[in-house]
Amino acid sequence: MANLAIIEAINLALHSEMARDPDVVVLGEDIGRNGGVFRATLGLLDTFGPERVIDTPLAETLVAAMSIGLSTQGIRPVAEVQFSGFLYPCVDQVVNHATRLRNRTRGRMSCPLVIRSPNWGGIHAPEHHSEALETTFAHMPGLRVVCPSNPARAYGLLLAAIRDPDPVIFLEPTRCYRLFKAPVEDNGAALPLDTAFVEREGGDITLVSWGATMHETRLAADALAEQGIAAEVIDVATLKPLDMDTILESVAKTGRCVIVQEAPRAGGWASEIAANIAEHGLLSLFAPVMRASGYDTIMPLARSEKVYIPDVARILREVRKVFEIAPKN
Amino acid sequence: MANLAIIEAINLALHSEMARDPDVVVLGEDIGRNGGVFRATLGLLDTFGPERVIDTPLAETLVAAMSIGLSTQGIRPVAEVQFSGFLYPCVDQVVNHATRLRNRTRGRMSCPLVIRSPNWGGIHAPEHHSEALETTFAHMPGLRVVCPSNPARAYGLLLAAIRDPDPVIFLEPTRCYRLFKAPVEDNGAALPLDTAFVEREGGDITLVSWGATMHETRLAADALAEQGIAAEVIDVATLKPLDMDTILESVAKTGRCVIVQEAPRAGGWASEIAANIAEHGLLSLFAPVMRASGYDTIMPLARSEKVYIPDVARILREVRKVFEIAPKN
Amino acid sequence: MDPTPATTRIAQFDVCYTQFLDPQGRARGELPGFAADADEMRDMYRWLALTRAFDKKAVALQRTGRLGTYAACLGQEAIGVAIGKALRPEDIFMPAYREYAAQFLRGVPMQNILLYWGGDERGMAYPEGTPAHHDFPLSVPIGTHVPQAVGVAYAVRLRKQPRVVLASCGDGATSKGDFAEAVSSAKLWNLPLVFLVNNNQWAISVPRERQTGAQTLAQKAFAGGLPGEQVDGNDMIAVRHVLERAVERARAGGGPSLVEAITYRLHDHTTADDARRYRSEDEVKAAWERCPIKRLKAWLEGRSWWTDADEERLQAEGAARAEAAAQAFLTTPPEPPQAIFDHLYERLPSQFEWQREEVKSAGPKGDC
Amino acid sequence: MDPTPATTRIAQFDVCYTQFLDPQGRARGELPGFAADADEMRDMYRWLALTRAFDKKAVALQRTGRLGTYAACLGQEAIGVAIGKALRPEDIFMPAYREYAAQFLRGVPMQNILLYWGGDERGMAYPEGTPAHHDFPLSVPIGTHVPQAVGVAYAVRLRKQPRVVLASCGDGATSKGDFAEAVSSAKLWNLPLVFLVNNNQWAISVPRERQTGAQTLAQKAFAGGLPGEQVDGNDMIAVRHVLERAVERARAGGGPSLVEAITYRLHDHTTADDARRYRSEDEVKAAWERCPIKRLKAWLEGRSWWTDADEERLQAEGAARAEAAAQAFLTTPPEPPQAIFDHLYERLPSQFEWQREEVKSAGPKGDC
Ligand SMILES: Cc1ncc(C[n+]2csc(CCOP(=O)(O)OP(=O)(O)O)c2C)c(N)n1
Ligand SMILES: Cc1ncc(C[n+]2csc(CCOP(=O)(O)OP(=O)(O)O)c2C)c(N)n1
Ligand SMILES: [Mg+2]
Ligand SMILES: [Mg+2]
Repeated sequence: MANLAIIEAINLALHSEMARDPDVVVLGEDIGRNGGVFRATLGLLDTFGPERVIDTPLAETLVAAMSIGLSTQGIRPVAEVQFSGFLYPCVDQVVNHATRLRNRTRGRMSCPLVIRSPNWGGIHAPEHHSEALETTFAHMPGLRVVCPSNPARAYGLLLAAIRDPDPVIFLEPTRCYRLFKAPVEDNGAALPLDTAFVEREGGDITLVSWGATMHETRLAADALAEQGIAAEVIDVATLKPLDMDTILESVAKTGRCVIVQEAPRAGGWASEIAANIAEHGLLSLFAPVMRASGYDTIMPLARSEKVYIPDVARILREVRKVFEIAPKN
Repeated sequence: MANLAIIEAINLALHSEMARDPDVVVLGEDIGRNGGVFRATLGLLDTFGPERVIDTPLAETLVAAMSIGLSTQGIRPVAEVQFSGFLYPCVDQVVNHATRLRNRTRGRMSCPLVIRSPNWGGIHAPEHHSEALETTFAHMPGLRVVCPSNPARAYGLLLAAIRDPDPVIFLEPTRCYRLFKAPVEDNGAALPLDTAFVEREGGDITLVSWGATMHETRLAADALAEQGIAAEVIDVATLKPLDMDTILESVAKTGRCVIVQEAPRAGGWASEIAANIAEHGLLSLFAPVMRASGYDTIMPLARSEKVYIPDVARILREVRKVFEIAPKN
Repeated sequence: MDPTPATTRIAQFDVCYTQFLDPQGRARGELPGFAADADEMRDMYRWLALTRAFDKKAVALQRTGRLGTYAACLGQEAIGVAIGKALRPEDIFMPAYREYAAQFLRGVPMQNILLYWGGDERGMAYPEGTPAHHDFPLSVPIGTHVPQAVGVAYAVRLRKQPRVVLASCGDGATSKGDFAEAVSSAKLWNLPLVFLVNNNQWAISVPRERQTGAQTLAQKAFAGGLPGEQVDGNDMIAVRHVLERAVERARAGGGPSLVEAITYRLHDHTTADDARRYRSEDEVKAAWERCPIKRLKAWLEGRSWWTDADEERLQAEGAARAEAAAQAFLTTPPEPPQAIFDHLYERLPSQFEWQREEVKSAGPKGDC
Repeated sequence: MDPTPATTRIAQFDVCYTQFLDPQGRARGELPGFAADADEMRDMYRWLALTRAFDKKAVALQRTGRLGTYAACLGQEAIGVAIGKALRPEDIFMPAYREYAAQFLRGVPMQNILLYWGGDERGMAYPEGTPAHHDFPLSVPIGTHVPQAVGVAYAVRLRKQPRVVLASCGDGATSKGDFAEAVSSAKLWNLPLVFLVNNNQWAISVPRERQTGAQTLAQKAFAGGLPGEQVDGNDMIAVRHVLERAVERARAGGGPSLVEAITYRLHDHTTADDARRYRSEDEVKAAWERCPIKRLKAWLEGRSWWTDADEERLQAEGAARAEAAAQAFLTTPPEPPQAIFDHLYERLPSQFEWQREEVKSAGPKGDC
């Protein structure tokens, strides 16, 4: 069992699944000789050759559309879009075709494709390289949206995404790519694509997040533990379909909830979770559901990106509000 | 004061504003000689000529991009996209440019543009002609998203959208275009772009909606009135920025809330509203906030569209759930 | 460009136009081989006529409130027949929405097309055992299916299959970036792919010359280094010949190409449109003179390969088939309401089960 | 295509290539008028050298952790200078991100470019009173600004202004649908618009020949019926001449056109890239032989218009200016944190006030 960073776990999953299933191909800009700008596809070209490792022209609509075309023929395309800010030209193809080909042909055709992309900010990257796209996709019917937050989940969820018979958007936490290493077993075992992970148990408050902000959420839970507050930490992991059962179970226990997301607040996925708690968990709540969120403004350039991204202090501020209304007894 | 249908009010607003402001131009597919497929731009070509009434090629990315280019030069473009399902190719231009040009140039440039499009289903139109795009746009920072639901608001909000110094997405209720007529004064007066409208006052429950489903919401309120339940009906009208004050004020009074939307449930704007109520109005709630919503499935073709679209029965079902938990006393 | 001694020509591109039959059905020179086969030529004529009979029926159903919006193919039938004839069963056809004739030839039952425009997704569940079963459904978002063809053809090439992919689209579609991205890239992998532009001169109310500054649509091929040519799409012999040549070149490893077939939309854009708002009756009248059916009939008659009795039989067959399709469509019971969830995913995630249940218990709401 | 008697050629398109100076700086024939003006030619050389000095400084700042990711223009300076010289102050320039020389000529202070790549939006607030003040900022989402140029040029035409719009983009950008939609439509309104393709042979790791099947990028013009031509983008005289001609044709009502300038990206794609992973040292070495600066210098020296003393002075000026820009950049205090709300809308809607307040009271968090 190797100790791997998230980016290495993704690379391992790609190697492993391409070796296992000859129908898997990868495609995207600079993913061949260059191994992807983050090296997620490193070594694939040498191992699997240019027919299965396709350097595409600079055209994201084409990348999405090719993936659709390939997937209809029983190929399992795994497309990389270099940064999620460049996923927008894929949106039309994804929502008007990939998500609905099965439905509109009444099962005759389908699109088992994966589009991977680094998502969220925090690496001092240039403009448009730090966007948060998860909600835009998670609102689309017929899609699965997956956001891994640690190496083992990156590996297991990516395998699951590739094997899934329907289209999957796979958004990876750019700033955590090499942040830490953790054991990953290359056992070819997929993780479930509809299950949230309770990372840490605790009875005082439920902290919910996904993707990159899981890191800040874990740190916040550490800080709370020092204050004697036991936070239950949930990694949503798969935004769509959303595993509300796990979240509601936790809120039933804690009565308090803060949701952490990096995307702009208005219409973010935190709102979806909060709305579901408001509907199904209202009676177990001791206090309002708070959102520690990105702001409703443009993701700033590098110099101010930390102003935008929810940090531990911002999470703790929302937690404090909750305990002010509903103190721990 | 003429009695106008919504589509006529939109046409009137365009005539009126183009006459008032020589910098206003309209553009889009089939909006010239043909007057738009719904006739929103009828007569504009004859009155204002082909330089200000621009039939574009069949290219929605271009339509959005041209609007951006025009707007940077002090022109006030009002683009029409034929059906909102064809807005997806505009998304990249809107989010990566229109919404942020002001910010990224620190105020040196800006994009005072409007993109209009018929939205939502219910007219037995072909595939991809019945989509609900409001949430996709409302999640984007820097944008205004406006959804009129009656002729006077269509007129006044469109004037406001055109005059607004920032980009506006204006989504019109296709199935209500000619559903009813109401008085519209052609007085050139804009309505505020950040204010929800309390259409009907009532103390028992707050019904919140926007756009096409305002129609079903009004009918539901009528039905409730017959049962002796006084519903307060709020037309959100401008989704972004969202006027939560008006909604929270109402919920503070009624303690009950059902939000009606046609878009898919998961991640729809109803969730944003519910999340805000869960945060700021929790203590005034007698019952969970319910959402009478479109389903998390592909908008069906014409034969089954009524299965998808929330109807009065579905709204009343959610209202019933609320009163079951918190009976009227 | 003022040529200077410092300026050299480095590349040159031609657009050619092919027509075998003039509008009166007279051969302008030697004809391709298949034209010597009387049965084959009659079969093509038969499909033209059956398609027109279907088209007429569909419009009639719409006009009487029994069909949704319908996009007629009146006057454009030869392009569909040419596609149907040029492709082999194993090839993959990716239509826009006016190539019904090709779909019929590939096994799509006429009632499927009616079901589709009648608002029933089952219209696109083309039957197993027909070539159409692996073809794509109609594509309404203009041009968006064209870049998908690059992926489909890539898969074919990856698997070393002797198949060709043909994607058709309208003149309006060539303005879309989707179309351009496909054309620009297809030659990179020498794909077995033919782009067919069905240039019917109109994109709803926008005439061809207001669609792009390009003098021809064929020359859009050059943006990807492909050969591009024009053909008279109302000349059944020419359009079949040129398409067949493009398809067989692709199959033989000669790479992708683009064919612009010149035709004319004799009908309104769809039944929801009124073309009199934006084009002259004279233009339409003149276009009727170039009708592909009339033209092939005149040629067949000139060779004494077609009689009035043949025509009568064919008209009767067309009417009967269209009527049978209409009946099959009209008597198809609607799907149960919960069917709107049954093909969303391969298996509906449990999270959405309650929605399916709610719809099921609310019962039928469909109409149409 | 096998021509038959039924096939006629209906259109033909040429791509020409222009070069005045060979890589050794020798004139290949008669030169354009401006080349007789020694001061002008020295000024162009000066801007080439200043830009290179800036570029070097920017890379050095990044390498020492004082600048974010930077996209160098090493070896491509002549294209930027040509744009700067070809445009008039009132014209509108819409850059990609490697045309710094043009921006400098149009009044963008060097420190603005550093501020931008240093992660500060104020870098794109080009100063009032300069031509750059009405130019567009750098555009990172590849090719997306190109169709915007159609709208900008439309506005110019609507207002009957004698202005030209020039949009530049890279070879990779020509694969984007955005680019194609712009090219396809520009001639419809006979816009005063020049598309400049800065073909530096690479789009990160993807070489030009893997970008599209098109033999040249100039021929992408034909998809919109525009003239398209190639020019040696490392030949200062040629690229200025060809661009100037295209710009003045557009100004005179001659319509839009496309110029493909052939150059080479001597640097890594950006400072975050390592080009040795995907291209050979030999290729880069050979490209250095075609360097535009060396070439113009040789030509100037051949005419005795440039001395070693001139060169020394210029190098000193370049180093001093770059250093001054670096200092100005490094000493620019960060914006207050709440500035992230101050240009979101013209007036921040009250709904977002609390977010601005929260940020303000949390205090500075910036770094970089
Ligand atoms: C992306 C997109 N934009 C707009 C429309 C609305 N629309 C339907 S058909 C059509 C014109 C299509 O013209 P063309 O490609 O020439 O095909 P034709 O209908 O003439 O066969 C338009 C604008 C659409 N279906 N898809
Ligand atoms: C739409 C989009 N996709 C991907 C990227 C990532 N990216 C940045 S530069 C680049 C290559 C650009 O190549 P080219 O257009 O030739 O310009 P050059 O960098 O060579 O000047 C890519 C793929 C991007 N910025 N925008
Ligand atoms: Mg057409
Ligand atoms: Mg390049």
